[in-house]
Amino acid sequence: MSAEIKERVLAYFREKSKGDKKMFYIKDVVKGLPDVDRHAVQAAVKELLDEEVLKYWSSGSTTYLMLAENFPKDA
Amino acid sequence: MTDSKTPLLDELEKGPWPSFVKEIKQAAEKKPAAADLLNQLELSYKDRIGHWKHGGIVGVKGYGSGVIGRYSDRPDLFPNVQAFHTMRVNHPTGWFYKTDALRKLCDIWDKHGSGLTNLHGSTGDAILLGTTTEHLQPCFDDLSEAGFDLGGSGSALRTPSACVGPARCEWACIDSLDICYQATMTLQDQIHRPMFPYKFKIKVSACANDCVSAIARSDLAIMGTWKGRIQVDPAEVRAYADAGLDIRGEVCDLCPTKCMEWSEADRTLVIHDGDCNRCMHCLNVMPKALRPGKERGASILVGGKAPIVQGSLLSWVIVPFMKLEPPYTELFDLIARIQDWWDENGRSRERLGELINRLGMRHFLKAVGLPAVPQMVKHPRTNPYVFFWPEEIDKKEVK
Amino acid sequence: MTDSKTPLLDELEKGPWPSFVKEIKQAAEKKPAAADLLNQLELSYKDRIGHWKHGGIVGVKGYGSGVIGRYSDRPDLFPNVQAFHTMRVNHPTGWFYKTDALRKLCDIWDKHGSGLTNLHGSTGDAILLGTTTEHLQPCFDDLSEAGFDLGGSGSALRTPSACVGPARCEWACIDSLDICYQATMTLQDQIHRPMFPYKFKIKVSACANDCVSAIARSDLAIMGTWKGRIQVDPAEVRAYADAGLDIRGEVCDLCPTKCMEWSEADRTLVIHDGDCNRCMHCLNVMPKALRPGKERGASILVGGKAPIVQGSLLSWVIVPFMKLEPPYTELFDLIARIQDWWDENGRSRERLGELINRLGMRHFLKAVGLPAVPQMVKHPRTNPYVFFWPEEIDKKEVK
Amino acid sequence: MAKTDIGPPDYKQFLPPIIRDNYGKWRYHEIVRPGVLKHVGENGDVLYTVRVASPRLLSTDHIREICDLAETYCDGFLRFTSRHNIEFLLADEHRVAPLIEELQAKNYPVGGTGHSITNMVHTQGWVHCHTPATDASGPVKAIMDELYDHFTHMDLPAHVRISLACCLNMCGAVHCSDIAILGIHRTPPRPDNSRLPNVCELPTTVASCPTGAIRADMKNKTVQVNDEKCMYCGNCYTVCPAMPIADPDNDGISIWVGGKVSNARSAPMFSKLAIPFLPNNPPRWPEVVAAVKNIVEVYAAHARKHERLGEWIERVGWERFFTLTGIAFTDKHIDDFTLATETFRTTTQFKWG
Amino acid sequence: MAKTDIGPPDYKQFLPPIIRDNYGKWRYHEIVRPGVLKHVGENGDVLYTVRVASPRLLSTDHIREICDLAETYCDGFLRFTSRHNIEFLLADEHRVAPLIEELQAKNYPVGGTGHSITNMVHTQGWVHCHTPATDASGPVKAIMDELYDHFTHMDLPAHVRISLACCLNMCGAVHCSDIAILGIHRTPPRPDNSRLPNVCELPTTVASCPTGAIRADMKNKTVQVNDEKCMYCGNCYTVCPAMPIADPDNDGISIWVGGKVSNARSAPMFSKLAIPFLPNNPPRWPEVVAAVKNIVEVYAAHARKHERLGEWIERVGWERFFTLTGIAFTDKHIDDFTLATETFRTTTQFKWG
Ligand code: SRM
Ligand code: SRM
Ligand code: SRM
Ligand code: SRM
Ligand code: SF4
Ligand code: SF4
Ligand code: SF4
Ligand code: SF4
Ligand code: SF4
Ligand code: SF4
Ligand code: SF4
Ligand code: SF4
Repeated sequence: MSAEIKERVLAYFREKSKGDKKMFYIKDVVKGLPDVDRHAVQAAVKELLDEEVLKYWSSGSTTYLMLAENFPKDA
Repeated sequence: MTDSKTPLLDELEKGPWPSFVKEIKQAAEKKPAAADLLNQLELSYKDRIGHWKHGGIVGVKGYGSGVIGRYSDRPDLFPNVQAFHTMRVNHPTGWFYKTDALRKLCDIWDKHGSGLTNLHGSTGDAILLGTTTEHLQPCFDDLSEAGFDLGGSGSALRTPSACVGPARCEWACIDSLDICYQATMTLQDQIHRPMFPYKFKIKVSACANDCVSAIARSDLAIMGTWKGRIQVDPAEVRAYADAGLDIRGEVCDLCPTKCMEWSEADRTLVIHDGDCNRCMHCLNVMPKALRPGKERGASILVGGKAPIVQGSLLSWVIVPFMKLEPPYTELFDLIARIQDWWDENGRSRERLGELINRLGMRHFLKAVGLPAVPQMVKHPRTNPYVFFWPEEIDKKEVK
Repeated sequence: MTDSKTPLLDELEKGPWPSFVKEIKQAAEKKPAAADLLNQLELSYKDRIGHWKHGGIVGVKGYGSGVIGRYSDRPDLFPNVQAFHTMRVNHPTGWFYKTDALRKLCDIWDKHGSGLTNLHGSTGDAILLGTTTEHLQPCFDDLSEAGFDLGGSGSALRTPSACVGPARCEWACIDSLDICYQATMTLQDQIHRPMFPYKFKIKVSACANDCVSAIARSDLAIMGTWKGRIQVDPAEVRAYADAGLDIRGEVCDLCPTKCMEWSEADRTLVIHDGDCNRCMHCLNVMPKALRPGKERGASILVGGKAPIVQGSLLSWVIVPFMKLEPPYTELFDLIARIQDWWDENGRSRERLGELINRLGMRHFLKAVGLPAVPQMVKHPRTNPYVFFWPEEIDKKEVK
Repeated sequence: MAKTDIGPPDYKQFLPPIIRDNYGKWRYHEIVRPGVLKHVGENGDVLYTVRVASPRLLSTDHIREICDLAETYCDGFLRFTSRHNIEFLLADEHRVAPLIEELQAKNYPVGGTGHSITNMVHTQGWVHCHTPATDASGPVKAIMDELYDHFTHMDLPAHVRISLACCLNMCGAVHCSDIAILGIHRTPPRPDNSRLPNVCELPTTVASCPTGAIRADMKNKTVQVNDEKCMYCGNCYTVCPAMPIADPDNDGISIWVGGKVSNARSAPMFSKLAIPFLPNNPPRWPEVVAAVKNIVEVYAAHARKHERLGEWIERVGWERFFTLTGIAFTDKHIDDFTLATETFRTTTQFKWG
Repeated sequence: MAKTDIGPPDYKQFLPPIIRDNYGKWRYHEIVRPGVLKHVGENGDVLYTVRVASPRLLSTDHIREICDLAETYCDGFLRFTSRHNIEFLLADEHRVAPLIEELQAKNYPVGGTGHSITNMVHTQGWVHCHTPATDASGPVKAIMDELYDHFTHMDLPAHVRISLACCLNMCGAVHCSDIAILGIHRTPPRPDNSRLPNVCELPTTVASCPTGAIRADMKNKTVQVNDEKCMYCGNCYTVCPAMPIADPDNDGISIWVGGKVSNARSAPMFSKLAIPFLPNNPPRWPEVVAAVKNIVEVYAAHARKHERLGEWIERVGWERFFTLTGIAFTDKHIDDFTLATETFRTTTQFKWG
C-alpha cells in the first residue's frame, strides 16, 4: 500500500516537473492524489525524503518539495 | 581612523550602548567571513541598500528546516560571504544556559562558521550567523554530538518558546517551561520536517503579563491564569500603604474592572473577584501582598501573527480555562486537532488565523470540538449576516 | 368576536398601547382598500408570510421618485389592494404642523387613497399608505395645490430631516431646521429626479445628542457643536447640588474625558475645556447650569448606512468644525463636491460610505479638497500598507 | 398642471408664536412629569409639550381627532417626533392638565420622555412591504403593550430605545438601538428559473450578494445559489423578484442589544446580537415579547443611573450579560463576516460569567 | 551518523540549584536597583538577577567573556531574556556588587528592569536578510545610545518597549510595541521579465499581493504590477526573487506607537502609525533617533505613573498626541486597507488638538 502511494507520489513529481516548474508545495502533492488520505501522502513524501529521492527546498519562510535530481546547485 | 575601510560603521562603535560593529570586528580578527560581512555591510551603509540575494537551501540531512540560505550579491567583492547561511539552533527552554554548553556552541561555531551569533533570534533560536553550504552537515553533526538540535524554519512548527515562569517568577500559573519543553520534544517531527501549509508558532507565558509576547507572536498562545479569589495578605497590603504606595490611585483606580476598593479608614483592600478579569495589574504593583488564586490553569488563544498578507492579528481566546498538568494530554490533543484542521483546509502560506477568518470561527470550533462561549468575543456580532446549520432549520419542504 | 373575519388581528386590539388594527378598521369603515388590507393582513398572520409582490412603478409626471409601487399577490382574494402604492410626502421640517395643513392632507388622502397613513416614515416623510396607479397623478396635483410636495425614493436624495433644534431646544448649536429646509429646497431636483448611483440621505442634528440619528442613518450628517468653554452658571450648579444632584457621581464620574472636577468643599465645578469632547452629558444632566460654548458650528460626517451590502456604517468625521450661517455656502459647496465625486465614481447601488471604503479615504479627501486631521480617526492605521502619492517619491530613476 | 418642486411647506408657518419668539433662545428644560416637557426661554417664556404615543399607522379620522385636540388646547399647533410620537405644544400652563385629562380619557398614553421607553421606530412589515421576514406593527403593539408602564413612567436607568425592522434592509435603522428586533430569513432564496431570465439582470443580481453566493448561469440566463455561502440576507430578492426567500416556518425574529446613537458619555455603538432566532408566532409573538421584557428587566435591575443598555453591558462584560439574562451564547454570536476578526477577544481579560 | 530529533538540551540541567529548589515556589520580587532583581522564595531563599544589555549580535569571543563572568560570579549559570538581554543569576548576595563593578568596568550597561527602556527586539537588516528596507543593528545602536539613560534608570511612567523590524514581514514583531521602528519601501517592485519565468510561480506570486496589484501575464510567463494598487509591502519579492523592490532613495523608516502585549490594565494593542517616513540616513539615522527621542520625552512629560505609551494616548486622545509631539498628521495616517472603516471616527467626541 505505502509502496504504491510512494510510487504515485513519485509519478506526480515526475509528471509535474516536466515543465519549468520544479518545486511544489506539499499541498499541491496532496491535491494531486485526491483519492489518497492526506496523512498517507505526507508519510510517503517523508519516506521519499529520507531516501533522498525527494528533497526539501526552503526559502526560510516557505518550504517546497522537489525531485533530488532537480535540486539547484547553489542559488 | 581616517584610513579605515569602514568609516561609516566605525561611527557605530562610539556611544555607550554595546556595539555590534565591535562584535563583527572581533570575529573578523579570526574569520574571513566575518571580515567580508563587515565590508559588505559598509557597502550597504554607503549604498543604503542590502546586498544579500534571496536564499533557498536544503536543510541538513533528513531535515527540511533549521537553515536559512543566504548569498551575497557581490561575491566578486566579498568572496567569503558568497554563501553565508544561518543555522537556527533550538534554544534551551527559558534561555537558561550553563557556561559549558554555551562554550561548546562557541567552539562549534568557530570551527564551522563566521564566529558570529544572535543570542537570540526573535523566535527564540540561538542563531549561528553565516556559514557555507559544505559546513552545514558537519556543523549539525557536531551540534547533535554536543546535545543541540536545530529549530524550525519554513512551513514547519517553529521553535516554541516560554517565559521564565516558575523558574523565577512568583506569578507563574502554569509550568511554562515544562509545557514548552514537552511540546518541543513531542513535536520534533513537525519542527524538522515541514509538512504544514505555512509556519506555525507556539509560545507559552505563565501569566497574563505575557513576557514572551505569546498573544501577539504565536499561532497558538498558552497563557497562565487562575480561577477563584486573588490571595490577599492584608498585613502586606498595609505594609505597602505604610511604605507610601497610593493604593487607591495606583492600584484601585487603574484596575480595568474597577473591582477593588481600598478603605483608608480600615486600611483594608476588598476585591470583588467575580468582576476581576485577572489583568495582573494589582499583583504587579503589590507582589508581596497579592498572589494569583489557587485554581490555576491556562487560557488558550489562537491566530496571532504579523501583517503579511491580511494584516496583523492578535490571538483570539478559544479556551478560557484549561487545567494543565503533565502529560498535558488535553492540550496536546487540542493542538493536534487544530493543526490537523489547518493542515487540511489551509492554503499554502495561509496562517491559522487567516484560515479561521476565511472559513469562519464556527467551522473551526465545530471541527476542533470546542463550544462557543462569550469569552471568545469582545462583543457579539453587529452584522445580521448569520448562518444557520442545516440541522437548525425546520425541514419542511419549502415550495 | 367569534365570527370575526380577523380573529388574529383582533387580538391586537387588546392592551393599552394604541392599536394599528383599530386604525385599519377605522379606515375600513369608509375605504374598501383598507378593508382588503385588513383581510390580507389577517391572511399573513395566518400564513406567517407577507402577501405583497415586488412593486415598481413610475412616479408622477416629471418625477422619478416619491411613490413606492405595491401589488397584492392575492388580487383574487383582495381585489381592492391589487394595487396599493404609497406616496411619500415631504414632511414640514421638524414635523411641525398646523392642524389646517394636516386636515388638508387627510382630505386629499380620503379622496385618493386608503385613508391610512404613517406619520411618519422612518426617513421622515408623511407616508400616504395605499392607492391605485390611476390616483397617483391626481393625488399629487391636489397635494401640490395644498402646498405639499413629494419626498425622495429610489436613487435620489432622500427627504432630509432635522431635529427640533432651535425651535424647542436649549442646546441647538446650529439652526438644524433652517439648514434642513434650505437643503431640501435647494436640492429639489435631486430629490425628485433620481440621477445618483443610489440613495443619499442627509440629516441634521443641532447637537451631539443626535435626536434624528444623523450619525447612524445618513450618508451626510450635520451635527451641531461648539468651540471654547462650556458656559457655566455657578449659582445654578450649586442649586442642582442643593436639590440633591450627586454632581461628582452623576456628572464628573460619567464625563468620558474626566475633565470635570466638583469640589464639595467650595461647591464649585471646574471644567478643563481643552479636554472636553463635547459629549453633552454634563449639559444633559444640568441644563439650567451649563450651556454650550459661544463659538458654534457643526461637525460634518459622512458614510452612515444600514448593513446592506457590506455591513452597517456609522458616519465618519470629515470636517471637525464648520461655521454654519445662511446661506450656508461652504456647506452646500462641500455637499456638491462630495456628491459629484460619488456620482462620478460610485457603482450602482453603492452608498457613499462604501465608495470611500473601496477607494480609500485619501482619494476622497483629495477629491473634495479637505485636509487630513486626526479628528477623522479613532486612531491612526495599524497596518503598514501605506500608499504614497507619486509626488512624494524621490524621482531619481530606479534601475 | 400642478406645480412641481415646490418642496414641503415652510415649517416656519407651523411654529406656534411662543416658539417663534423664543427660536434659538431657549434657556433650559425640565420634565415636569412623564410625557410633559417644560421649556423656559431666556426671557422667561414657558412652553409646555405633552407627548403621547402613536401607533404611527394612523387613519385619517384619527388624525382629525388629534387635530381636534390640538385645536382645543394648542391653538392648532402640534408636531411629531423623530420616533413617531405626537407632541402637543402649549403656551398656556393652564391648559396642560385638561389636555392630559382628555388624552387619558381617550386612551392616549402620555409619556416617552426622559428615562423611559419611548415609541418604537419601526417599518412596514406585512402591511406594505414585499421583503419582510416578520410583521412590524404587530410585534410593536405586542411589545409596547407589555412595556407600557415604562412608557408612562421614567423608571429606568436611562433612555431605552427599541426599534424594529422587518428585514435586513433595516429601514427601522435598528443597527444602533438599545434593543433591536430584526426580522430574519433562514433559508436561501429559491431562484425561479422560468421568470428570472425575463425580470432580472444577471450582473446586478450576482453583485447584490454580500457573500458571493450567487453564480450566473449564463447558459440558462438564470443564477444559481450556493446554499452554503448564503446567509439569507434577501438582498438578491430586493434586486431580483424572481428569487423569493420568504419561508413561513423558518422566518422569524432576532434580537440585538446595546446600540446607541447619541454621543452622550460613550460614542455611538452598533447593536449586537443577543438572540439569533425566535419564531414568528402571530398575533402576539409571545417569545419575542418575553425576550425583550427579560432584557429590559435585567438591565433595569443592574445598570447604574444614566447608563444606557450598551454602556451597562460594556461595563460588566458580555459574559456577564449572557449569564444574567440567561440567554444562550452560540456560534452564531461569533461574527464571520468581513470585519469578524475585530470582534474576537484578543486579550485574556474576561470574566468567568 | 548524527542523531536527529534529539531536541534542545533539557533546560533543567541549566537551572542553578537555588532555582531548582524554589521552582514554582517564589513568593515575591523587588527591583533592588535598575537592572537588579531580587526574588524571594516561600522558604526565604533569595535569588539575585543582574540584567545587562547585549547587542544581540555577539561574537563567540564575547560570549566566552560573558561565560567567564558567569563562572566567576554565578557558578556558570546565566540566561538570556525574551528581549535579548543577559541575566546573571546569583544565589549569593555578596557577589552582586563585585559583579556589577566588573560589568561596569567592562562597559556592560546594567539596567532594563521596571519602568525603563529595555533592549530593542530587532531583526537582521543588512547584516543577513534579503528583503530589508533598512538596517536593523545600526538604527538600534544609534537609538539606544541616545536613550541609554532610560535603560540604566527607571525614570519613565511605565515600561517602554521599543522594537525594530527591517521590513513589513515584521520579524521584530513591532506590531505591538510602545514604539516600533519599521523599515518600509515606497516604490513598487520591478519584475525582471527575463528571470521571472524561470524562478517564480505565477499563481503564488499573484496570490502574494495583499492589494491585488499583481496580474499574471500568461503569454510572457511573467507578471505585471499595477503601480497604483501597490503599497510596496514586498511580499511578492519574498515569494518571487525576480521582483526586487529595494530602492536606496525611497526606502526608509516609519515610526509606530502605542502598542502593547501585556494584559495589564488595558488589553493588548497594536502599534499605530506616527510617522509615515523618515529617510535611511546611515550610519546613525539622526532623523529616526530624534523622532524616537521626542516621542519618549513627550510621553515621559505627560503620562501618569503605570501608564504605557498607548494607554496615555488613549486617555488624552490622538489629536492631542499629534499636537504635543508636533508630528504632522497626514492622509497616510488614515487607514485604507481591509479593516479601514473600523478606525474612522464615528462620533463627534474629539478634541480640538
Ligand atoms: C531571524 C529572524 C529575525 C531575527 O533577526 O531575529 C527572522 C528572519 C526572517 N524571517 Fe521572520 N524571522 C524571525 C522571527 C519572526 C517573527 C517573530 C517571532 O517569531 O516571534 C515574526 C513575527 C511573528 C509571526 O510569525 O507572525 C516573523 C515574521 C516573518 C514573516 C511574516 C509572516 C506572516 O505571516 O506575516 C516572514 C515572511 C514569510 O514568511 O514569507 C518572515 C521571513 C523571514 C525570512 C525567512 C525572510 C524571508 O522572507 O524568507 C528572514 C530570514 C532572515 C535571514 O536572512 O536570516 N518572518 N519572523 C527571526 C527568527 C529567528 C529565530 O528562529 O529565532
Ligand atoms: C417606508 C420605509 C419604512 C417605514 O415604514 O418607515 C422604508 C421602506 C422601504 N425601504 Fe427603507 N424605508 C424607510 C427608511 C429607511 C431607513 C431609515 C432612514 O432613512 O433613516 C433605512 C436605513 C438607513 C439607510 O438608508 O441606510 C432604510 C434602508 C433601506 C435599505 C438598505 C439600504 C442600505 O444601503 O443598506 C433598502 C434596500 C435597498 O435600497 O435596496 C431599503 C428599501 C426599502 C423598500 C423600498 C423596499 C425595497 O427593497 O425596495 C421599502 C418599501 C416599503 C414599502 O412597501 O413601503 N431601505 N430605509 C422608510 C421610508 C419612509 C420615508 O420616506 O420616510
Ligand atoms: C422630540 C425629539 C427630537 C425631535 O426632533 O423629534 C427629542 C427631544 C429631546 N431630546 Fe432627544 N429627542 C428625540 C429623539 C432622540 C434620539 C433619536 C432616537 O431615539 O431615535 C436620540 C438618540 C438616541 C440614542 O442615543 O440611541 C436622542 C437622544 C437624546 C439624548 C441623549 C440620551 C443619552 O443619554 O444617550 C438627550 C439628553 C437627555 O435626555 O439627557 C436628549 C434630549 C432631548 C431633549 C431633552 C432636548 C431638549 O432640551 O428639548 C428633548 C426632550 C427629551 C425627552 O424626551 O425627554 N435626546 N433623542 C425626539 C423624541 C423622540 C421620541 O418621541 O421619543
Ligand atoms: C525576563 C523576562 C521574561 C523572560 O522569560 O525572558 C521578564 C521578566 C519579568 N517580567 Fe516581563 N519579562 C520579560 C519580557 C516581557 C515582555 C515581552 C516583551 O517586552 O517583548 C512583556 C510584554 C511587554 C508589553 O506589554 O509590550 C512583559 C511584560 C511584563 C509586565 C507588564 C507590564 C505592563 O504594565 O504592561 C510585568 C509586570 C510589571 O513589571 O509590573 C512584567 C514583570 C516581569 C517580572 C517582574 C516578573 C517577575 O516577577 O519576575 C520580571 C522582571 C521584570 C523587569 O524587567 O522589571 N513583565 N515582560 C523578559 C525580560 C525582557 C527584557 O530583557 O527586558
Ligand atoms: S509571563 Fe507572567 S509568569 Fe511569565 S515571567 Fe512574565 S510575569 Fe512571570
Ligand atoms: S487583576 Fe486586574 S482586574 Fe483583577 S483585581 Fe487586579 S487590577 Fe483588577
Ligand atoms: S439633537 Fe440636540 S439640539 Fe437637537 S433636539 Fe436633540 S438635544 Fe436638542
Ligand atoms: S460635555 Fe461631556 S466631555 Fe465635555 S465636560 Fe461635559 S461630560 Fe465632559
Ligand atoms: S425593513 Fe425590509 S421588509 Fe421592512 S420595510 Fe424595510 S425593506 Fe421592507
Ligand atoms: S439571500 Fe443574500 S446571501 Fe443569500 S444568495 Fe441572496 S444575496 Fe446572497
Ligand atoms: S523583518 Fe524583513 S528584512 Fe528584517 S529579517 Fe525579517 S524578513 Fe528580513
Ligand atoms: S510590493 Fe506588495 S503590494 Fe506591491 S505588488 Fe508586491 S505584493 Fe503587491
